[in-house]
Parts: sequence; C-alpha cells; structure tokens
Amino acid sequence: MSNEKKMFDGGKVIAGLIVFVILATFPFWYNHGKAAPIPEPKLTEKAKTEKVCILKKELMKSEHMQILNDWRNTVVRNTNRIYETPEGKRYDMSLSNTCLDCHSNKADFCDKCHNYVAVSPYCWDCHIEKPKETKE
Amino acid sequence: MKLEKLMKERNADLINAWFTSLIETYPANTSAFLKNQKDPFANPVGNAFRQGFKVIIDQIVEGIDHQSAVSALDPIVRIRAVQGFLPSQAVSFVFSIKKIIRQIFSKEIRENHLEDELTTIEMRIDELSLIAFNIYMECREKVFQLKANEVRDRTFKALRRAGLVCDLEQVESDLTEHN
Amino acid sequence: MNVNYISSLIMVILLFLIAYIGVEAGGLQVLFGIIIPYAALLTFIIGFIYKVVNWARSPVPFRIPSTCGQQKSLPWIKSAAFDNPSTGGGVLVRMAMEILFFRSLFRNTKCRLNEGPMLSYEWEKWLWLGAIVFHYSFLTVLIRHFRFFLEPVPVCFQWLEQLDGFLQVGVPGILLSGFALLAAVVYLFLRRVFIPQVRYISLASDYFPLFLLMGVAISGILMRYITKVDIVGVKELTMGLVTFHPTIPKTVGGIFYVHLFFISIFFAYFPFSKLMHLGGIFMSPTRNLANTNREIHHTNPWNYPVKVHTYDEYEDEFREKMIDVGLPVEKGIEAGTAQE
Amino acid sequence: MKSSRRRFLKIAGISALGIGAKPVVDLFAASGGHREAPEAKVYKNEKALKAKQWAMVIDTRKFKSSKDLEPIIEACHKIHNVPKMDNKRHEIKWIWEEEFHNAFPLQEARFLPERIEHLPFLVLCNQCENPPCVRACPTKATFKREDGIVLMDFHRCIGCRFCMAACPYGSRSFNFRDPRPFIKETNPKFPTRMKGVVEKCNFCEERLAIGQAPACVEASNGALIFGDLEDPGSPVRELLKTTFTIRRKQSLGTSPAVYYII
Amino acid sequence: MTDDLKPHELIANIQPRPPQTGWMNTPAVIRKGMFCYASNPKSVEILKLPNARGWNPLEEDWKLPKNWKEIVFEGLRQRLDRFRTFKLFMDICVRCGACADKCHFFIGTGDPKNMPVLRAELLRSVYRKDFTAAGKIFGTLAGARELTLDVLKEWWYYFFQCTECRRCSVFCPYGIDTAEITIMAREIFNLLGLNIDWIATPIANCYRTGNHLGIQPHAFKDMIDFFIDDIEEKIGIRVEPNINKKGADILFITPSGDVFADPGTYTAMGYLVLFHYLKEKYGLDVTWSTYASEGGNFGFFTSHETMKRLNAKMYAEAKRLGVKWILGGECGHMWRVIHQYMGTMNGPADFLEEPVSPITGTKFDNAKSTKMVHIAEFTADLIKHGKLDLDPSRNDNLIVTFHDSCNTSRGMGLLEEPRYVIKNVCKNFYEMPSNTIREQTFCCGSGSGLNAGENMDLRMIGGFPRANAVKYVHEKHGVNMLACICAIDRAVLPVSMDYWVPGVNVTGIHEMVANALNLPGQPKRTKNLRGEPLPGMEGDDE
Repeated sequence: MSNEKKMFDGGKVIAGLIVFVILATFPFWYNHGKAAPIPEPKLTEKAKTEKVCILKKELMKSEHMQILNDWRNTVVRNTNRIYETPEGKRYDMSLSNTCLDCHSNKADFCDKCHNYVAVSPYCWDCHIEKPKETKE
Repeated sequence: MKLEKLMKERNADLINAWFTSLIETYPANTSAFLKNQKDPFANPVGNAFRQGFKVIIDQIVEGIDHQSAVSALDPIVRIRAVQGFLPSQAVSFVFSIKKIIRQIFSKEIRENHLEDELTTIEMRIDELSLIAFNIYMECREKVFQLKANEVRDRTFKALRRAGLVCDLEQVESDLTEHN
Repeated sequence: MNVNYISSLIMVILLFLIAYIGVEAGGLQVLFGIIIPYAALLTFIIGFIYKVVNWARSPVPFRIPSTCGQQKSLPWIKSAAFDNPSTGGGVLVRMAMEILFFRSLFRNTKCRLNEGPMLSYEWEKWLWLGAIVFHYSFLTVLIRHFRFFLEPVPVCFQWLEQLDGFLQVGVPGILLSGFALLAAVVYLFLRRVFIPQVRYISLASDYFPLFLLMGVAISGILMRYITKVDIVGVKELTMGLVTFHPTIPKTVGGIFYVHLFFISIFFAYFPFSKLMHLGGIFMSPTRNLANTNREIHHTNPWNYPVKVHTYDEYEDEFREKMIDVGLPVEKGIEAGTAQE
Repeated sequence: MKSSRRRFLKIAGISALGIGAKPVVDLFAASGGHREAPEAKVYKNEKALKAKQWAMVIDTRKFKSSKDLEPIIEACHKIHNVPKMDNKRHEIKWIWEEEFHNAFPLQEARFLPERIEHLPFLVLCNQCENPPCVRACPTKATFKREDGIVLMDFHRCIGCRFCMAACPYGSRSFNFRDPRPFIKETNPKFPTRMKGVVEKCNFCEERLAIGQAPACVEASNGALIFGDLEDPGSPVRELLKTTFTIRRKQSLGTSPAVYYII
Repeated sequence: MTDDLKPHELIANIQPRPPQTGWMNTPAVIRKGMFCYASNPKSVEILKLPNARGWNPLEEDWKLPKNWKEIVFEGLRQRLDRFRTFKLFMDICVRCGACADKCHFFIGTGDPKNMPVLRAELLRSVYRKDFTAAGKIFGTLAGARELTLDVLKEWWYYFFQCTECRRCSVFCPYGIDTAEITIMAREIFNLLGLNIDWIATPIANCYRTGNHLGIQPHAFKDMIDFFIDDIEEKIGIRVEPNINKKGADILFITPSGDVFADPGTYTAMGYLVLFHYLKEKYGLDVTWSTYASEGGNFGFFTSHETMKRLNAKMYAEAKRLGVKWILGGECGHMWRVIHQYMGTMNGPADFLEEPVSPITGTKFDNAKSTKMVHIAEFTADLIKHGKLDLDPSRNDNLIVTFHDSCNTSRGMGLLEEPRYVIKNVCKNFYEMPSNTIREQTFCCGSGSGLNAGENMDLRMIGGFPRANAVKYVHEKHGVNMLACICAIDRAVLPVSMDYWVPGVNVTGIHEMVANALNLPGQPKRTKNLRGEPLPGMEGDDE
C-alpha cells in the first residue's frame, strides 16, 4: 500500500497529541526549569533559646499535625492537659497557648512549608495568630 | 399426606435446588448469569426455567394434570431441545428432582417412614419425565419439520412458480449428505 | 486459585520488594528516585505517541458509526442529535458524553417482570458507578499531586484539594479521592474475581494494573495518614525532577520510593497495555463519526477497482431468454452473437 | 498515641481493606522513613478543679436590673471571643438575659409578683444531666464529659444544627457569618469559631482546668454559686438544702444543672 | 455435544459442572446443528476466490493450504493496516464485561465463548502473540497464544456464530464492534477457502444472475407476472410494473428473498400495489431490474471486496437505465451496506440526481450523496403529506408489534419511519419491552448469512431472546403479527415464531400498506394480499 507512511486524520491526531504532550509535561514548562528554593522556616528568639521542641525536629516536621490532633482529642475528650515528653519535660497541650507562644511567627515559620507543599490547614480559622508582640 | 405437606412448605427450597442443579449443566461462567440476571428479556432461559419449575413442583405434590404439566415443561424442554444437548441430557433435569427430594427430606422420610409416599411422588416424576420426552421429541420433530419446510419453500415453490432456478449445486441436498 | 491474578499479585509484590529493598538496603535512591521516574515518563510519552500514530496510520475506510438513536431523515421526525449525530457538534457531544460520563456503560438498562403484567425498569449501574468513581478519583488524585510538581502552586489546584478534603475530620485532613480510588480499584478487582463471566475473560494483564494501583493508593494513604513522610523532602525531590536539577533528600524513606516506583511502572506499562484505551476512545470510529454517509461522500484511501460482472456480460449470457419474455435488451440477438 | 491511630484507622475505613491490612500497616509503620514517635505520657493539671457533676445556682434576688447582668455577660463573652452581631438573627450568645415568662414558660402563673415580672433572668447552657443535644449530634461533636459538662468539639461540628433543634432552652447559637470581624478585642488564648459552626457556654472548662472558677461566677459578686452537685459539702448543695430553687422546663426531664433562686 | 460420546463420558456430562479450564486451553467442539456446511467449491470458483476445495468441518483435516499460517498472518497484517477499527479494537478492550450478556447467542446457548468480548479475544490472543511486544515477551500472562489448527477451528466455529448484529457495540464504552472483528475474521477464512456454503453459493448466484437465489432474468419476469395475477385475483386490480425500463424516474431494488419466499412475497406484492397507485395517481414511473435484482449483499458476510463487487451493480444499473435516483426496499444488511459502504465503495454517483420525492417535493437531504432512499422514508413522507388514501380498518384483524432489524437500527438509525407507517396503516400496535427494541433490538438469530437449514438449532436458540419478547406481547396484548423491515427477518422469523410463539405471523410493512391502500377504480375489497378475507368480510366469501 502506498499509504504506509501516511497518517490519516493527521491534523486532528496531531492536535490531540500536542494537547497530550502539553498536559503530560505541564510541570516541566510551568516551572521553567527553575528550582524553587527549599523553604527554611525561621525560628523566633524564644524558640531558639528553647533549642528543642517537645520532640525531635524530624519528628515534629512530619508528625506535628498528628500530635496536634492527638492533643485535641486528649484535651477535649479526656480533660488531660499536661503532656510529658520522653525527657520528662511538661507542656500544656494547647496550640494557642503553647505552640503559638513559641512559634509566634506564623508567616516565617508555619507558612513557609505549608505554602511550599500547598497545604492550607484550617487551624487559623479558629486559633488566633499571635500579634507580632514576641519580636524581641 | 405428610411428604406432600412438607414439600408444599419447602416449595421455595425445592425450586431453588432444582434450578441450581439444572443450570449446573451449563458452563460455570454461564450458570451465574442464568442464575443472577433477573430480567426476563435479558435472561429468557433462566427465567423460563424458574417459571416452569414452580408449576411442576405443584404438579408433583398435587398429582399430575396432563395439560398443565405439558404447558409447564414445554418452555424448558423447548429451550434444551435446541441447545445441542443429547436427548438424555436434555430431559435429565426431570429426574434430578428425585435426588433433591431425597436429599432435602432424608430425615423426615426416615423418621416418619414416608417411603410409600415417596414412591407415589416418584411415580409422578416418572410420568413427568415421559411427558418431557414427548415434548422433546415434538420439538426435535418441529425443528426437522422447519428445516424441511424451508427446503420445500425454496425448491417446490420455485418450481411451481418458475421452474427455472439457475442450477448451481443445490445447497439443500447437502442436508442429507452431511448426516 | 486463579493463576491470572496470583501471578499479577506476585508481580506487584516483587516490584514492591525491589523498590523497598533497593532503597532501604541497597541505597539505590538515585535509581528509584531519579533514573526510573525519568525513564518511565519518557517511555509513557513516547510510547503513547507511538501507539496513537500507529493507529492513525491505519485509515478509517468506511463511515460506520454505531447508531444508538433515530437518524436525521425527514424534517418532522425528531432525530437523536447525540446518540445518532449528524453534525460535527453532535459528534462532539456524543464523544464528550462517552468520555466524561461513560454514556454507553450507563445504557445498561434492564427491566424486570414482576408477578403479574407489570414491567419495571431499573439501571444495571454498578459497573458504570465503579468505573466513574475509579476514573474521577484517579484524575483527582493525579491533579492533586501537581502540588508536588509546581512552585508556586496555582490556586485552582488548591481549590480542588479543598473540595476533596471537605470532610474535615482531624488533621491531616482526609482527602476522599484517595480512599475512593482504593475502594473503586478493590471493587473492580472483586468484580473480576466474583462474577464468573468476568473472571473467565480476565487475563493477568487485567489484574496487574489493578494491583499496581492498589499498591499506589495504599502506599500513598500510608504515607499521608500513618507512617508519615517528610513532604518538604518529597517536594524537594519532585521539584528537582521537573526542573532538571535532581536531588535526593535525606529525610525521605523507603515507602515513598515504593510509591514512586509503582507509579513509574504504571506509566511505563501504560502504552503497551489495555490502558491505552485512554487514547483509543478518542479514535473509535463507531463513536467519533457522524452518521452522514448517505449525505456526505466519505473517501476510502485504499479503495481499489474490483472485478465486477458487468451488465453486458450478464446480457450476453441471458439475452435470448430475456427477449423470449419480452424484457428490453441493449443489443439484438444478431449483435450479441456477432460479438462471440 | 498508637491507640488513637488505630482508632483513626477504624474511622477512616482502612479496615475495609480486609484482614490483610493490619500486618501490612504494621510492617510499613515499623520500617517507615524514620522511627516511630515514642510513647508520651499525659496528665491532668494538678490544679484543676474536679467534680462529678458541675452545677450552678443563680440567686436572682441579688439582681435588680439588666445593669447588674452586664458585667457578668461581658466577662464571659470577652474571654471566649463571642462576637457581637448587630443582626438579631445572627446573634451569638453564651450567657444572656431573658424575661421570666420566656425563661420559665411552664411555671408562669396568671399573675406574677411585679418584681419577678420585670426581673431580668440570667440564662446559659443548663449543662443538663440528661442532655438531648448530645443524642442529636450525628458526629459526636457534642458530648458529655465525665465532670458533667456538656462540651463541644468545634473541630468536629459539621453545622447540621440538629443540636439546636434538640435543645429546649435555645442555648446554642449558629455562626451564620464569619465571627472574627465582630469580635472587638480577641483573646488569643482562646480560639474563635468559624462560619458554619454551632457554639454554646462551656462552663469555662478551660478555667476549671487551671483551677479557676467560671468567669461569670467570678464576676457575679456572689450571685452565681458554682460547685459539685454530687458533693454534699459543696456550696451548691448547701444552698439547695436551705433554699427553694427552680430549674428551667423541669418537666422535660433533661435535668438542668443550673438552679434558680427566685 | 458430538454424537459419539462414550457412556461414561455421557454420565460425566450429566454430572453437574464440567471441569473448568481457561478458555485458551479449551478447544471448540463443533456441534451438530450449530454450524453451517462448508462452501461448495464451484461457488467459490465463480468469484475466483482463493483455495476453492471440498472440505468438511467435522473432519479432522480441513485440507488447508500448506502455508495457511502465513496466509493468516499476512491477512491480519494487511487488515490491521487498512482498518483503524480493527487495529484499535485489538488494542483497547479492557474486558470490563459490559458486552458479555448482551449477545443473543450467549443468552441462548450459554456458551461462554459467545460472549462478544471472548469472541474477540479468540482473535486478539493471536494478534497479541504476533503483533505486540507485550505478547511476545510475556506470552500467556499478557493474554497471548499461539495460532494452531485448533485455534483456527475455534475461530471458524465462533465467528460463524456471530450475526454481526452490533448489539454489543451499543453497550461497549469504547464502541468496540464485534461485527467489525467478525468481518475481519471471515475475510481471513475466505483467504483460506473456509467460507460456509450458505454464503458462498448466494454470492456466486448474485454475481452471475444478479440475485442470491440465482433467478435468471426471464424467471424473475415470470415471478413478477405471477404476482400480477395473484394481486388481480385478490384485490381485483391489474398492476403493470416496469422491468429494466430505461428512462424511468426511480430504480427500485429490494432483496430477492421477497420475490421468492412467503411471507416476503406479500411484501413484494405490496411494493407493486404501492407503485401502481403512485403511477395511476401521480404518474410516478418506477422500474425494477433483473440485473440489479438483489438488494441484499452476502458479499458483506464474506469480505469488503466481495461486497463491493456485488454492490457495484446498483449504480451500474441506475446509470444504464438513466433513472434519477434509487429507492431501496425493506431489508436489513442491504441497508447497512447502502448506508455505510456503498457511497464510499462505488460512489460518488454523480450521474444521479439528489433524491427528491416527485410527489411531495421533499428533498431527501440525508441521502443526497449516496442517492438512495429507504422505502420506509419514502412512504412515511407520502403519508405525512396525505398522498396515500388509506383505510387502516382493513388491517383490523392484526395486532402488530415491530421488530427493529439490527442493521437498520444500529447501522443507520431508521427507527421512527417504519413505526410511523405502521401506525398509519393499522390501528393495533404494541411495542415490545424497551430493552429488546430500537438500538437495543435483539437479532432474529439468523443474520449475516447464518439462515441455513443445517444450523437450525443455533438459529432457534439464537432467536430465542427475540421470540421471548414477542411472546410477552403476544400473551399480554394478543399480538398476532410481527412486522419487520428485513427480508432475512421475513425468511427466518416465521420459523422462529413457529417454534417459540405459535400464533404469530410475520409481515413486511408494505404488505400492510398495500392492504390499507384504496386504489383508484378498485372493486369492493374482500381479501388481503394473502387471500384471507378482510375483517368483516369473513362471511362473504364467494
């Protein structure tokens, strides 16, 4: 057959394939090959002086949402409010009064990673972001 | 009679067991379809079996009315007659109800000495099987008659009306050759 | 035990072990995090194009749509504009309904004869529902994952995620699509196992993608809700890939690489399998053609002349007999015989 | 923490995966990217006030006019970030004033003493011993704590408002709008609510937990008496022993824990 | 089952459930009553198709050419290159099973290989083995299998148990059309000389004499004359049809089956009466042709090429006779060919005019390229414009239901026109259940050249789903007449009705039209075209 090399309905097929390739490679050209900087959350002075959070940094990084969730259940349901770390340090289990007390810089701390991976936790719908009073 | 009463009570179980044993004569993949598809138009075969069994069980219990037995067996046998079964296979389903009755009521029969009643019931089933065989033969004869009619329509009518059909080898004559 | 699904399951377990052991014991992060994903994506795109072009090289010689409604004929008869389209627009709608809503699967009606003469109709819709849930949850999951590949993440992607996570139970928020995907895949698998007809027709290549996607979904759900993963690290890796500056973060563990490996295998397997129905559905001639062959001439590119029995040959054979019964002929007896 | 994870598993329906799921999960969990978080211990605050059934007695004899109630309401609403809505229909209230015939419609006699007729009554969530709202809640966002407080987990509230329909006292309010703009001065130590959530008085459980009496009690100059109903020595029981009190809509059988001295 | 089972095998067969093996490892058992006889070599030779020889499907040796595998592979390759449908349908099936229980043969026989998806898989498995990388590497795991003689026999058995009705295609999410796959398979069989005689002989006849039945021109004329006498005897009017008339307005082509076998003959008489009326009343000149005396096209069941060779006569004859356009009679697969293939294969027919009804002035825009109009469209248009003087009470003895032919409903969408005509010529009309009509119509069980005598069992069981729906309206509404617009239907449905639903007859719609039509100068009508007394005239038989 002489049509061996020909594409039939070529126009439509090529148009469809172009759409396919654009969609499949969307992330590549959307980012223009620029690697976005990896976020580095800033610590407040208060946090710096504390040196260590309730648990190790790595754990806090991946588990903080789970911890908050557990805290919430413990506090609201079981009326337990004191959390003792493996090291024996005790904390009031409260996002508003404990976590945000130290990490009072939402924009420079929380938002850094949250924005990077596009999660928008609804914590701040109710829990109040500290005014920038703890700058010192 | 005791057994008849029992059979009436467990009418639904009998129908189900019988139905299951019948559709198990089809490939496993098909039997589920025959069993589960309830739409009488999407699954006319399974539906015809179920409908027929209801009446037949009543017949076995209450005694055989020839006319109703024929009309209940006919749709089932009519289907099996053209599904490529051997004659014995096509009508074997009637006999399988014997086994099912013995299985379902084995305890009752033993304890209450219902063997005589069972014999009566089984005689009715035998009668049904003979009726089924009649129907089977009727259907097969019908199929052959239909074949013959088609041949006749295609040849004799043509001869009568025109008599001048182009004489390529006759398809129809092959009918006997291949048998 | 069915060899078809057992072999597929073993295959997927093997893939799991390869990736998990490769990363955790072999330290092959570069292989599983960089080389294989690039290779898979390349295979996917090139393979997909190759396959579609290969289909396109075969022409559509005849216009043979399956018509599922009234044709457009006389002006006073209402035609089924979409089930039997007569215009390009109609075809577009038909294809859209087919692709977006699985119109043909939805057509599965059955009617039930209740006791007595009443007929009632119902939809046999489980397959349709399973398919819809599967495809849409898969799409949602896929689009959601773009947050790992884009920086900054466009708001529309965030909206989708918010919609997906509307069920706000706890933190991290539950994203329904992941569970819907897993449930749908499990349903599609169980259906293959438990419906005898479907089990009979199912091949190992039908089970394999299901197990693979189960693996993808389970590993994803594990990472999000249970074992946890450092998603900043994950994004570091994914962004590295899409910006051609691949890096391997230290904080990301084996399960993530299993997830990535599974999905790489999925994309690499795609063009060589039935999964190509994604591209194929657009090209199906029984669906994407308007029912206009009597109205508009359709050309067959390889239409070749054939030997026919011409009228002249015919008349030559039967001329005498035709004349005998008074049928008109082209040539008289003399002319006809003179030729011979 | 582990146990709550298992519970989560159940809720999320992963168990639907079948019998095979758990060992797989354990395998992944045991060999994840990092080690499992260590078991942590949790305690109650040592200073926390404890009771079997918190109750309140409101001595209405000590109130003359609405003016007397204002500081009490103000104290509560301020620390709990209760917004002030202009639109009556959107009003949010934890503790508020009510006229006698609204507060006690079943007790109303044909003629009332003039004092009572015009006396403002302070009403709040009755923290019923048998709370109908708890039964109405489909998500268990409202529940009864072991100390008798009917509490809400705002995170869980889906805004279905079944509890509002179930509460015979109108003690619950619904956030038709985002409350934040309507809070004059926010208390950062206590969360606000969001649009689409129901709220109500929590008997200042957050204050009880650190050993403080409810804000209203503190601000009432002794008109509000607070204590454990089950403790015969509590001030509440002392009062109930000596004074005649009534409760709101007692016949409904909800058994309110707020008593009124008329 | 074959008839030479040993006693113990027989018992094993009655025992519930035969042992289960995968379909790939279960060779087909060619059962009596379920297949058609092999083609007569003489017929194959007339068309000069390859590998003509005598052979018997029941024998071990099918006398295949030595290089049969090469022929199959080369045939597949060529068809994959020529038909996007084929290539696509080989690749994209996901085996969802939506089609499985939609096939009348599966519903009736219960043979799992009659599920459309599996029927196609029979071929796909071989395609995978030899045309795809995955199949070559993974073999059975990818659903691939070797082409063996058993496989070929299985193909032959099952692709001649498909009537190409396309019902499965309606339900397929990708529109995979098993008919298309069956067509390709049958093309391959033809390369190996493995046609069935019920197809091979009609096409040979058609090629030579112009029609499937081999009616020579003078005999055709005789038959028409016979009809003329018959019509005169029954309704007292002598019609004068044209045959092979040059310069007529319209060429009329209908399946020869209607000229030959009852009850199609009554439909043929119906056409004659209608054309007579149109000529008397409006001067419309319609001619029949002996050269193009076949509307049907069994070439369609053989190969695209054969279809084209047979179809070419229609345009050739229209050109020779110098007509304006062509009118087609009631037929199923004839219309599939005309509607979806003719214009492409043998067109464009520029020598014809765009069809316009000379009586109503209606332009048949939907046929302006192919220039061929369906008589149901034509008649419906006449009725709509009040051009026919109809007395439907003459059909009062009929309680009618309508069977949609597969090809006109799923290959064309001709659904309302025939219903409109029926409702105007008779008063009692009832539809069958909705999942058995229109685009979901059930096949008669004998389409695509499977209406032979030797496969009567298959025909009966394949026709059962259709008959079952007829039985339902027969019992519920007393339906006694099954109307259809297909000559194969008219040939096979009476047989199927006779077996399943005695008491239901079969008719074409133009038989009913003719019975209802008041002809100019007609004497008092006492009989219908079948010679039965009209309702109310039962006593006045002279």
